[in-house]
Amino acid sequence: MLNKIIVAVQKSDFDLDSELEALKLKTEKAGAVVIFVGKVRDLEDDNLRYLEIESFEDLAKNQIKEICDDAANKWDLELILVKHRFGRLKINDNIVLVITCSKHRKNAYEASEFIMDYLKSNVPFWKKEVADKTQKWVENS
Amino acid sequence: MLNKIIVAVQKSDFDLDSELEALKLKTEKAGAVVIFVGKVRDLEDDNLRYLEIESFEDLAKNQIKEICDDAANKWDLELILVKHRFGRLKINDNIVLVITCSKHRKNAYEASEFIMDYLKSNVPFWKKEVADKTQKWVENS
Amino acid sequence: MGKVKLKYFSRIRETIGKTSELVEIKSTNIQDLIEELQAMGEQYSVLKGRDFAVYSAVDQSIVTDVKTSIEGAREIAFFPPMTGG
Amino acid sequence: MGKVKLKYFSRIRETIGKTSELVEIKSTNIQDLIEELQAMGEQYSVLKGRDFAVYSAVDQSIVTDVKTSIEGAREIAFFPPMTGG
Repeated sequence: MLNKIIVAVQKSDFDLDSELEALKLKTEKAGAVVIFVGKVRDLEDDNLRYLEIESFEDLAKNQIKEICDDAANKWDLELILVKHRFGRLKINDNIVLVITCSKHRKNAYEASEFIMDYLKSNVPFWKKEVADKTQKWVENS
Repeated sequence: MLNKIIVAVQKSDFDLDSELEALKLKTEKAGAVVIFVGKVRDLEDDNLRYLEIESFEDLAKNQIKEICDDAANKWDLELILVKHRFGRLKINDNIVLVITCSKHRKNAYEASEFIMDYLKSNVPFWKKEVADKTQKWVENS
Repeated sequence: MGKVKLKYFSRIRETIGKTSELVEIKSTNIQDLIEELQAMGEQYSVLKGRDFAVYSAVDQSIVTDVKTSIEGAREIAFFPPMTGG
Repeated sequence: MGKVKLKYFSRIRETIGKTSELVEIKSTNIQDLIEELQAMGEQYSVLKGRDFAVYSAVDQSIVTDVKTSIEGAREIAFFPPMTGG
């Protein structure tokens, strides 16, 4: 069974290379690493000045842990890491990092998508887009 | 249409953070980045000493470009990057990097899996596992 | 019931104008609590969820049924649909 | 036909014992070429694909039909199933 679940809700940025190096030490028998990075994107019809992400920190962390446990039960994985940022972010800043590592890449892909789907609507974060002409809370489509 | 396809067949390693920073400059309107890293894994029942990857370099590069073109036609993507290494690699060394970037994450995930499926059996690389007790060419299962 | 800490997030926080407050309540479920809070001012009508769905979390556990008991709860949070990721 | 550069990879390279060679050939398709090469030695029987599928690439284009013409080709590569990724 998987015992390597790493979850963080944080203001600070993350560093891909050091995350990858750290996970490698724990997953010598796994060859597939799927990394999802969600980043702040510019708007279609306005210039984004910044994205403000509000979070209910403790609950968010617990909710993410739960979904990681679910994923660990559903797929054969060596490691799951989820880090979600909050606070004021600019275009191209990283928002979320999801890493899944497995022997067979299909498991890593499926678990990564599963975690991201869940993160979108079941973890207490709220995003406000502050642009030149408009300012609005993002709604799930 | 997508005009950002980056392909390399190389001996040298790649650096995730600098790849991510470089792609961000070209994808300001996209929020989803899916990164697949294939790494050398240890064997189940023997100790891997090294993995030797042989390549038919020019053909490999062309085959990868073709699959990237296919992916670009199938999915709405902002950028595709594929770097595949050859030569002698040790446990946990990176083998392949596939990055897909899109507005909607589903496209990035699907394109990434599609590219990896194709890479496994349609691009001229061959892997030989050299371990303590055995030495054998990897076969596709 | 006694004193409960209420927390507000996102659009609800903005409308009510506070991130949290300590309130003496009588209600024993979420639905009744929302009604009870209406007496505290016009701005609390946002909790009725007419413009967008309103979620709540009782002692850090997300509640989907508004009839869920809140007896003994120490913290109740209200928030609009989550938009993480 | 004339002179063609033959390239061998992986297990085929190991069996034949060369990475490439320049050979004068008469055949006009892959299938005939493999037969023709048998005269050069026992080790070329690996190209018949009895132990594993043998792929070829004519002037850097992977060929799936062994009847494909190789007239005018300058480089023909032989290799086992690919195992990239």
